[in-house]
Amino acid sequence: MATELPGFLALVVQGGLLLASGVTLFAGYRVIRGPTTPDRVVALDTIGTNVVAVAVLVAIRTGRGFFVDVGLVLAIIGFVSTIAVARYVTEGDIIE
Amino acid sequence: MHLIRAAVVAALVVVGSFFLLAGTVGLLRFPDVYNRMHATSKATTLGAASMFLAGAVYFGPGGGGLTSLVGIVFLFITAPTGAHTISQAAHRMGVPFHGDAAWPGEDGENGD
Amino acid sequence: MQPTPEILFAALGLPFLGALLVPVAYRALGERVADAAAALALVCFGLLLTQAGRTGTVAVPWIPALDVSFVLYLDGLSLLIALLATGVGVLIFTYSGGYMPGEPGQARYYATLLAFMGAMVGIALAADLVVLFVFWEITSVASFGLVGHYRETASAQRAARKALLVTVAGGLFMLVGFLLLRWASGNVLETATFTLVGTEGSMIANAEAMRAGLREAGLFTPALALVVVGAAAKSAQVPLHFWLPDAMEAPTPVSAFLHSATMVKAGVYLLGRVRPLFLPSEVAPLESEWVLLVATLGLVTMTVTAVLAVGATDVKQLLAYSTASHLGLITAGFGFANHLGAEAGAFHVLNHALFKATLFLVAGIVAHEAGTRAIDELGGLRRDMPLVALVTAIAALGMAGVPPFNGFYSKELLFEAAYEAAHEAGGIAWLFPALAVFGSVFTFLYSIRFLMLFFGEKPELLGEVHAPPYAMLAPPVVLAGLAAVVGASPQLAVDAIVGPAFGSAVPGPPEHAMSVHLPTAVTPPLVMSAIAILGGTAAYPFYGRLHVGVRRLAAGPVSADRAYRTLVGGTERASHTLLARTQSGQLRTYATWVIATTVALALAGYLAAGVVLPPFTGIGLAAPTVVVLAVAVVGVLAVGRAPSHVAGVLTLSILGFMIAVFYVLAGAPDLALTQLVVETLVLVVFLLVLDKLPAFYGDPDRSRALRDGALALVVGGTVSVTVLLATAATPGSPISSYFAERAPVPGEHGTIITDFGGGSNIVNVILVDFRAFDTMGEISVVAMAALSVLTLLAMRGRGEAE
Amino acid sequence: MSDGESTVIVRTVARVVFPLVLLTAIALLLRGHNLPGGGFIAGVLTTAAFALVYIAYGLDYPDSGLFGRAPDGVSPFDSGPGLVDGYRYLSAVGLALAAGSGVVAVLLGVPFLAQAVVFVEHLPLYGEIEVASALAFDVGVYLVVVGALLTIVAVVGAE
Repeated sequence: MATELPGFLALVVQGGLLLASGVTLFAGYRVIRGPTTPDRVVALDTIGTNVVAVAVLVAIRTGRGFFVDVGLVLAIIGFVSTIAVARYVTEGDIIE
Repeated sequence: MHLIRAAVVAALVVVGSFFLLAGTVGLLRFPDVYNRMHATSKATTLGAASMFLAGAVYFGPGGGGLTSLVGIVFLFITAPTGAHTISQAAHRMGVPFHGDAAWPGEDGENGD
Repeated sequence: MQPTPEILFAALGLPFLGALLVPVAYRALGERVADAAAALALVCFGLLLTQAGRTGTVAVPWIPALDVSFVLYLDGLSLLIALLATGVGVLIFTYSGGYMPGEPGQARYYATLLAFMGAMVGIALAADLVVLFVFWEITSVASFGLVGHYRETASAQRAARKALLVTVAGGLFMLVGFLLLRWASGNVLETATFTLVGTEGSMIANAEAMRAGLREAGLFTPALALVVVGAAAKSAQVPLHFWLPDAMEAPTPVSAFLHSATMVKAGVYLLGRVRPLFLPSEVAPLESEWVLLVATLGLVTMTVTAVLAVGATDVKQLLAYSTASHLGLITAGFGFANHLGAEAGAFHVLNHALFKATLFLVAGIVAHEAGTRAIDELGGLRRDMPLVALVTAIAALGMAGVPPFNGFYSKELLFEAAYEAAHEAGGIAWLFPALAVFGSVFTFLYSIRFLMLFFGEKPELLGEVHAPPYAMLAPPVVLAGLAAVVGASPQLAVDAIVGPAFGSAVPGPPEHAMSVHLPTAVTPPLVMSAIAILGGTAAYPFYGRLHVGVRRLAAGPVSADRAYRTLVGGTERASHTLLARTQSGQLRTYATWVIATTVALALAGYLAAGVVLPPFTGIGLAAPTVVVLAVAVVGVLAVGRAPSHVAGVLTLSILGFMIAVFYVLAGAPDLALTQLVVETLVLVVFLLVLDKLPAFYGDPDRSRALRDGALALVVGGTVSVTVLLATAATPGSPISSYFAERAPVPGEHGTIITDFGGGSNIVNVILVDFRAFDTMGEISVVAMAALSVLTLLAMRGRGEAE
Repeated sequence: MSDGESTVIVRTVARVVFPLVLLTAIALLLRGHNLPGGGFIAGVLTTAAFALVYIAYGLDYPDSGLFGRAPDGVSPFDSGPGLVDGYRYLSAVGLALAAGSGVVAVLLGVPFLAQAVVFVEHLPLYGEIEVASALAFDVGVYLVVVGALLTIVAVVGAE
């Protein structure tokens, strides 16, 4: 699979990578500023989404399928932390 | 690599990037958490899913492509649930709504 | 003839095996486990007996990387000690069967005693200094457990700590001495060695060269002194004698076994063993450091502790001081350069074990049957226990050095050795025989005092005294019988066992065979013995006054025990002060000290090594990576300003995500996966514990914040420097290429490939094959961490509930 | 919905996601020797799946909901319901398995923990598969990680 990408695709992928990592900066701003905890969680979820995108884009760029796994695992795992924080802010205790 | 396939991949990547960008703009610009959530869940489901789809097209039916499709399924199950849970939590901890929106079943009164 | 390896290893291993099995055996046999242990000791004794007369080494490699091999060496001296350990062991286990019923912790008692016996055999047979040291410390630990056997008694616990501190601290001095010896052996021998004796490349086989090498480096006296300190601590030599009387808190069989017959003999055994190393065959007495140090130490101990024994009020205390005194005698014997000294030392090892173990067992019987150990409250026991009185008479007269009992012969040899040394050197050396005679007067005094427990009037207060059970009676009878045989026919014992033992303590081949018999002519040593006995007899009517005087003297300011208490008390106070500052119960204090210490050590290491930071060559990173790292830095800075715990934890997650992205961009999917799953789990665990933390830590104190900030900066700087240095040190052929070449499956698939990893994920192959042992250790740590959490949290209330 | 309970949506999704996560974890474990994955990652992922169930349903659920038995905390060593209490044995089993795989190597006369690969050829449908002895070791790692982390999560969660 590790064939040379066509020029325009390589450009698009590189642009996507830059964008995905760049917008984390702004999502990071929301995590830091809040103002409420749900805001931070939502922003963190967005960062997670960006990481998924980065993983898939790197997989395309390198032609190595296993980078997609990183995105897959993150898609599952991000959900767990969201639910945990949600429970924490309402119950103060995540496992009863 | 076939040119059409590459073009499809590129298009999907562009679409995904657009949604990521839009979601982040919404995250920054919208007035309260419920609105922001509305924007970011689009970024998650549509943006990341486009990326996965791009991966699926790029890698074909086996290996990374299959994983990408599974990833889409996961995203579509978990992202809305996460949004649902966090909005419920926000509501129950009393985060106020912007404007005169109200929780379904409650008449414009904030919190419960 | 060479010893049989299997038999030696069996004799060494069986006691340890037995110790492991005791808890099981105790469930099945109950108190009969004493008989089983005695049988096991008897088997070991028998095994060793088959090896009598053989000399040589057997070896298996142990830590080949350090050139430490498990070498056993058998000769006369080691056979004597090993036979004593197992032989007396048989009797002690039998005796325990009568003494211990009704006592707490019997399984623990027998297991420890068996392990001790094995360790003692190990000390005797070890030819390698490291092996010797390990067994040496095992006996110290066993002694600690046995002295502190009565866990409820505070004094027993104190005594156990004291015994452990003194003997182990002495052992550490000895270890340094051993290291000096190894260092010297590296200079003068072909290869550096820990082997003390038995092989061609051993230290004793090259004693002359070793001495020269040590002297050249100026280390002869330090090495000698260090080894002697270890031996002195173990053998209760002045001024390290004070732990022994306290150790009498142990059950009496233990006192008889460890603190008179065997463990305390380890020190004098070591002196006898290294004697040929430090002592040339021809030397003037006052010119040898060995004589000056060891003989003086022995004679001073012999005299001081004999005097102290007169001041004892408790039967076992008297015997303890007397033990130290007789160990002094043995030390002094080995200390004299002439062959008579070695004869005295080797012979007295046997004699002392015979009579002192007997007396301890008698003391146990007396305490058990009469209900008291106070000397003043006892007397006239002869009527109730005639057989015990006879046994005591044989042993006590032997201890007093009265002919024709066993102790007389070895003491004669010592007098003769001291006299010869004084005669040869003249002048101040005459203090040697004078001191020996002076000490012997007191030896005679307390021996007779002990014997008088059985004679005279029976005090009114002393109730009915029962005859002891046979299990307790038989061992002292056997021992006293042996003592009587030695007394009646010393040459028999010498030919059988003492002669070869004496040979091991003499440099080079012995000049003549040892011969001992009753004196037939008036010789200087005979006169010295007569002075001691007559002087003692003359002084005995004044025993009461002497007793009071000694007690007053011992209570004075000059006391080793007092020095020990000051030292330990001071250390305790110092550590209390230090603890209050470093371990205040607040996590931040612990963290501060731990981190600061680590950083200080690391930085000091870099300074000492004089490292140079690699030059800065610019950032060679792609644009996305730079963005990611920048976001990470922003996230980290924001953590410190987070308004709540949850906000802080969530902000920290930015860093986690960014590191994961960095791994992806750098082409390390394994690491990214790990980072992500760990990140999530850490978040969950954080959320689990967050509500246990106080919401705020109060208003931040400016000075403390500054201090913490400075510390954080230093820590960050140290870590950066470490990373820079670690990544800059690129070896010529990096190990990664080694792994990369060998990890994957070779092109042509065989049926089974065992050469190397055989997987295409090199990270995983490294984890499970190349460095699988590390992974083993890591998962053990993970399991231990879980157990710690379980113990700390789930069982938190148990200590309070009980 | 009452306080302290998750919504039906969360519970339902947890039910659906849990087996999928386990499947992913096992896939990562099995292919770890040749592709990204391995015992540690799979172990942590499995723990995360269990954490999801605990968050959605509570600590007692695996016992009461699945096996239909009442949780009992009689032994002082109990850290929680029966299943939770058993996690720490999982670590022991894992350690034993990992060490055991090393001992087998010694018995075969190669160094402790050396691994081997066997190729099973001519399988119907699949062709050739590679069986690595490292898998046994990796499963040991997996069990240790799962046991230890679940013990920690359960014990801390039960507080």
